[in-house]
Amino acid sequence: MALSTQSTTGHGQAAAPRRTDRGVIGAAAIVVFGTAGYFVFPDNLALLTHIISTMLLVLAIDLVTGYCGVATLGHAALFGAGAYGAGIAAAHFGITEPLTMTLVGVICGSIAGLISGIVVLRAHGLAQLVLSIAVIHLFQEAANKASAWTGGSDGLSGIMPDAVFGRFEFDLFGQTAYVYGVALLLVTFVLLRILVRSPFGMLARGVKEDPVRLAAMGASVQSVMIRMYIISGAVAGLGGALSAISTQVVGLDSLSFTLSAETLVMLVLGGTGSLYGAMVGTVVFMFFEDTVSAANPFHWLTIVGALLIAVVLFAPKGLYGTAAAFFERRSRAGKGRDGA
Amino acid sequence: MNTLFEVSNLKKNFGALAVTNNVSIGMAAGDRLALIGPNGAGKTTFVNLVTGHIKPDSGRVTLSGEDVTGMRPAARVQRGLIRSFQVTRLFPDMTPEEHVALAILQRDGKAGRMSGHYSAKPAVMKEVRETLSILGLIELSHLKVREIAYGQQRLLEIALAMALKPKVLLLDEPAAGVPQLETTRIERALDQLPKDLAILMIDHDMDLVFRFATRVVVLAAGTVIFDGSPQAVTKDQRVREAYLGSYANAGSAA
Amino acid sequence: MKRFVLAVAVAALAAGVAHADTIKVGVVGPFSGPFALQGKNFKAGIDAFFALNGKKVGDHDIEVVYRDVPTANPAQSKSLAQELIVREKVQYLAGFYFTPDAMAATPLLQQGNVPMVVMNAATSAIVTSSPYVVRTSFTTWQTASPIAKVAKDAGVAKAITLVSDYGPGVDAETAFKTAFEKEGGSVVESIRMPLSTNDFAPMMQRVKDSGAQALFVFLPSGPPTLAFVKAYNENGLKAAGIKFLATGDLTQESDLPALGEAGLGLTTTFHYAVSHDSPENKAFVAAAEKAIGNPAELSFPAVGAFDGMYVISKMIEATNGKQDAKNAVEAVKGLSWTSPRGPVSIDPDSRHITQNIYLREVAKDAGGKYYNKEIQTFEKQGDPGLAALKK
Amino acid sequence: MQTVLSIAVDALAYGMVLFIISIGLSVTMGLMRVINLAHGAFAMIGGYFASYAARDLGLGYGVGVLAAIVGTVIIAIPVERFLYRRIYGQPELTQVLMTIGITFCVIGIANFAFGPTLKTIPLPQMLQGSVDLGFRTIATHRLFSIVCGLVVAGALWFLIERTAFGTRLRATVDNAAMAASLGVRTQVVYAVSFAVAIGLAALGGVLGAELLPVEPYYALRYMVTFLVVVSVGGAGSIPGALIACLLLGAIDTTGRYFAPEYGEFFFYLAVIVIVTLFPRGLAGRFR
Repeated sequence: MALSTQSTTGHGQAAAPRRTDRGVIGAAAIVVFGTAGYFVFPDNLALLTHIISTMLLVLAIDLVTGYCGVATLGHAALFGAGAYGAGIAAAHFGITEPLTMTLVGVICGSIAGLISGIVVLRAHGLAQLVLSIAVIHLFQEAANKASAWTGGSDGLSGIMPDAVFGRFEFDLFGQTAYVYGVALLLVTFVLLRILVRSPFGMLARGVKEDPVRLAAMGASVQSVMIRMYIISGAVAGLGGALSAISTQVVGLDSLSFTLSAETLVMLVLGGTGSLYGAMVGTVVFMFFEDTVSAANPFHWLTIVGALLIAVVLFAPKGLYGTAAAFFERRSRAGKGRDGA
Repeated sequence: MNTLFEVSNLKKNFGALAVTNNVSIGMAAGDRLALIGPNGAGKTTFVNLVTGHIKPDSGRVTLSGEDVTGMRPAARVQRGLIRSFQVTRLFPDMTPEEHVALAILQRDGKAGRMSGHYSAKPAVMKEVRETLSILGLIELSHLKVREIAYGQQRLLEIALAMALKPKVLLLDEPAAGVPQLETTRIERALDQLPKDLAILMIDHDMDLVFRFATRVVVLAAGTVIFDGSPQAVTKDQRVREAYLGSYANAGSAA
Repeated sequence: MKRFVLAVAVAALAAGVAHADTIKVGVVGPFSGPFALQGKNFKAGIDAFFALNGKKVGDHDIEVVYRDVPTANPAQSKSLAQELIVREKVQYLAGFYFTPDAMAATPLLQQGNVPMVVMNAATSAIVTSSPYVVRTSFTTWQTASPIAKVAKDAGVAKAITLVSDYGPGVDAETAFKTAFEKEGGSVVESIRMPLSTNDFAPMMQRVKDSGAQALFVFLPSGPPTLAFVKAYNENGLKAAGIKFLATGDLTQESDLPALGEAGLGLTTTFHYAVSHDSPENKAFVAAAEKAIGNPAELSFPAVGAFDGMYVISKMIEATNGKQDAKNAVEAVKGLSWTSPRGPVSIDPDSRHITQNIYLREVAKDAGGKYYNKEIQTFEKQGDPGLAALKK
Repeated sequence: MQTVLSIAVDALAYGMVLFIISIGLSVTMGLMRVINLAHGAFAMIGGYFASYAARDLGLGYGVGVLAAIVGTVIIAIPVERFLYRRIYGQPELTQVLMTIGITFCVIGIANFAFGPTLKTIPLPQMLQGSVDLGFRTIATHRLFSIVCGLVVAGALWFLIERTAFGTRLRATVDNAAMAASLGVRTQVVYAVSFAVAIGLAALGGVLGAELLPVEPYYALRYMVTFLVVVSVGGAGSIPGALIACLLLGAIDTTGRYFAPEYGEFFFYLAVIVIVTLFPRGLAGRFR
């Protein structure tokens, strides 16, 4: 008995740092790819920034869908709330300091997260999906009606953010916006990485895998999900704020069912339940879409559809999920041989 | 006798069928009670009513003098009313270590923390290892639950219940599906639980029941028909009728 | 410091392009999705221009780079416009079917030293958002105001408006109301319908109950048009003699075959009909039909694009291929020419197109083809929307 | 009073169109447990077939309807065999990804093959024009839709509740493994149900075309409406779907009459209330 305890101690110690390493690798990857993007595509920073703000929304969906098992086709509500929050702060209240605008976006996103969480969490499965659809339509219609504040379907313009730290201006070449976006993504990734490994992250996974068991441990399933929805709202709101700051305009599409559905597709494409899956899915989908639609703006939809079908057929756990499972199997097989 | 846990006049109908009919059971600290009865007697329904997974039509459940009848299951758990499930309910993609750690953190009110990893907390890790060792699961600490045998999953259910430090523990057929060799582990684990803990166990394994229980309650057709010592139960005429009768009925139906 | 670097960069960019013999024009429009037909018309108009005038202006080749924004999406539009300017190094931005998409890109123009030629987006305010915007399409105010006069002349005193509840719809409602009240009529009710409306029967009931003699309607092109016109006929409004008034968006040529008999007799005012009788238009239609493939798909965005390319070619001529947005725009102020739609000119103050607006009626020609038959001309119409905006 | 009656008629007509066009989806989602976002795509394919047969070939409305159903089912057979069979029993999100992919492809192909314009299906003489109900007129084809809706509901109910096939289908839905062990060829049951669902989609696409005209983007444009109807009714329940369509039709129509500018709010608030009160739908079997 003593022996086995000892060996496990070793195991535990070995396992914990290994997981941390993966987090460090992720953060390092963001820095490397972020820097590479800056130098390899210096003329394409607007698209890259657009990808980053969408990626934040996809990460937000992953928090509730991948970690808590909530089915949602209405998550753009949180993103749009952040975008309009930051945009309205700048256009109507003269809050043009970018960090403050970002903060406003995060707060508005969290509030929208709380509201849509309260509605969406009242049902499961298909009914939940439909509730989320109703929520996004109500949000969009509300924004359309409040055109004095939001600009309605013409979009909210007149957002003129100041220079970051008074030095770096948001200009045509989009360098500032891009670097700002990468920085926000990095910070978010690190925080989320800590979150999903934390006890609360375990609770969330518990909600997804068996809510009855979790309740029998004394945890309140509803409270875990609501808290996760608020956090998810903060992340999505951050993405929205980044979008508002970098493009200096907010449209009703940021509160649309289309955006919700498209970002859910990106998440599933990459693989749910992993921060990497969310990021990989976004990058692959958006790059693919951009390339294909630039090559053939008239018929790219067919090719994107074929990609989605191919992923279901050949990578059912999503691109990242399937790759991760493959390497895990290989490394296990390798270990098995070592043991024998 | 100082009553720790009391169920009084609990009733539940599913349509016209009374599955739990006026059941009253009280337990004191240190009680080792076995709840037995033929199939369909309403034993699992009784557990579900007590833990709040099903709402009773009438009746009361009190714990340490506090009425918990209207509370959500989680609130009862926080007050020390813990159960295990007849059919294993675990998180298939988590490891046994994570299961037990989560239970410990939840018990200590630290599961809501949004930073830090349990493996960095020596006290938690120590308890995790002790609990898993008692049930012989230590070698499996880092496998996903979906990858371990059903019998071992049953043991993990017990480990979770232990980790939650219950005042009252309801075990719904803890040995069902566990190989004979492993049942001794369960018994050993139960022996190591604090003596002042009240345990109610449902099981069909009469040997296990007799080794474990100091008191036996027999449920038939939703009604308590016997409440007494293990020695007395085998001699009770109504109990014999209930069991034989149910088998006789089952026979004629088939 | 940063500004200086930027200025140098832009200057370098401009200098670099001046020597290049290929001038790029970036066209943003809906080339897929529910409005793909309109984007296809952009392309047909541009191709028709090249077919008739060649791809060269002086020594300079023109190259068009298309970018797809399927539905109104200002953020996407802006990042694509940015990409066109920075990466593709386009000298001109053009296209823009939706107002928000155009509005989103206007802040880039000054810094990028790029003029924008709006080929469709019809909200008056766009031209005010940057001095580098020129528009060759129309505004909702411009096309909606004359129909009010038509109504009044036909003896309508009470009208009801039904518009889709979004920017252009609200624009059309205000334009019609303003013009109609100026004529001395009264709008008894103004109904705004959700964009997702499929079944218009309940609204028809509202129209009947309102006691109006005519209805003015504005909808986004496509399926709602068909459902609306059918509801108008089937619910007995046509039979009851309630006049149908709309801008030409509703009877665009590509929707006419689908409307069929139901569309016959609908009267609309608009800046362009494919059937317009002039040699310029015959040449344009022949080229554009060839470009689009299926002649039935040709409609008004094509003429906006065609004239847009004409304006761009004049800008290139004036600047001799140098990237100089200010002078390019300056050069086309007051420019007048004969477009396929009739005589037009660019108003030097607003940089919006002054043009004839026609009253048309849907008719059927000898070959059984439905078309918009021009029956009245309102000459040299400016944009009343801008005047309303200034108030 | 007249107004109330009039709205009621409109609501009934609209509700029945919704029913015809969504009931196929209710079958796939409730009985086969596939979240089939490509339902609208199949309805659209049906519409194109009918339009081609009836308008371009001039074969008449009846032939058009038949061509739509047969043609769409023929197209659907390989799609079921090679794509849908891979997602039966898979997680919902996988099904969403696959069926959205199929929808995108169908839209792209339709756009390429038929162009982006609206396609109509000419009605026969007897369905054109309006009928005078005394207090108002109503389009004849709307009455026809109401009748068709009732016939479809009755026929489906009969098929599922009263025939041997229905018994096998219900057994398969309740427990596929058990049904298989009792000798039900579940693969065949699934394939036939899928064909029925697709046939219904095509029929709905044709009959609903007066209200929801056929064009490439059809497949996505009405997806949300179909999903909402099915979930409010309860996937897999024919009476549920019928009640849901009538109820939603009534809410939508009334809202649009009295306060069109808030029509969207009414509709979705009602959906939230209904779904919260009846999470399994008004008469659901889903899980």
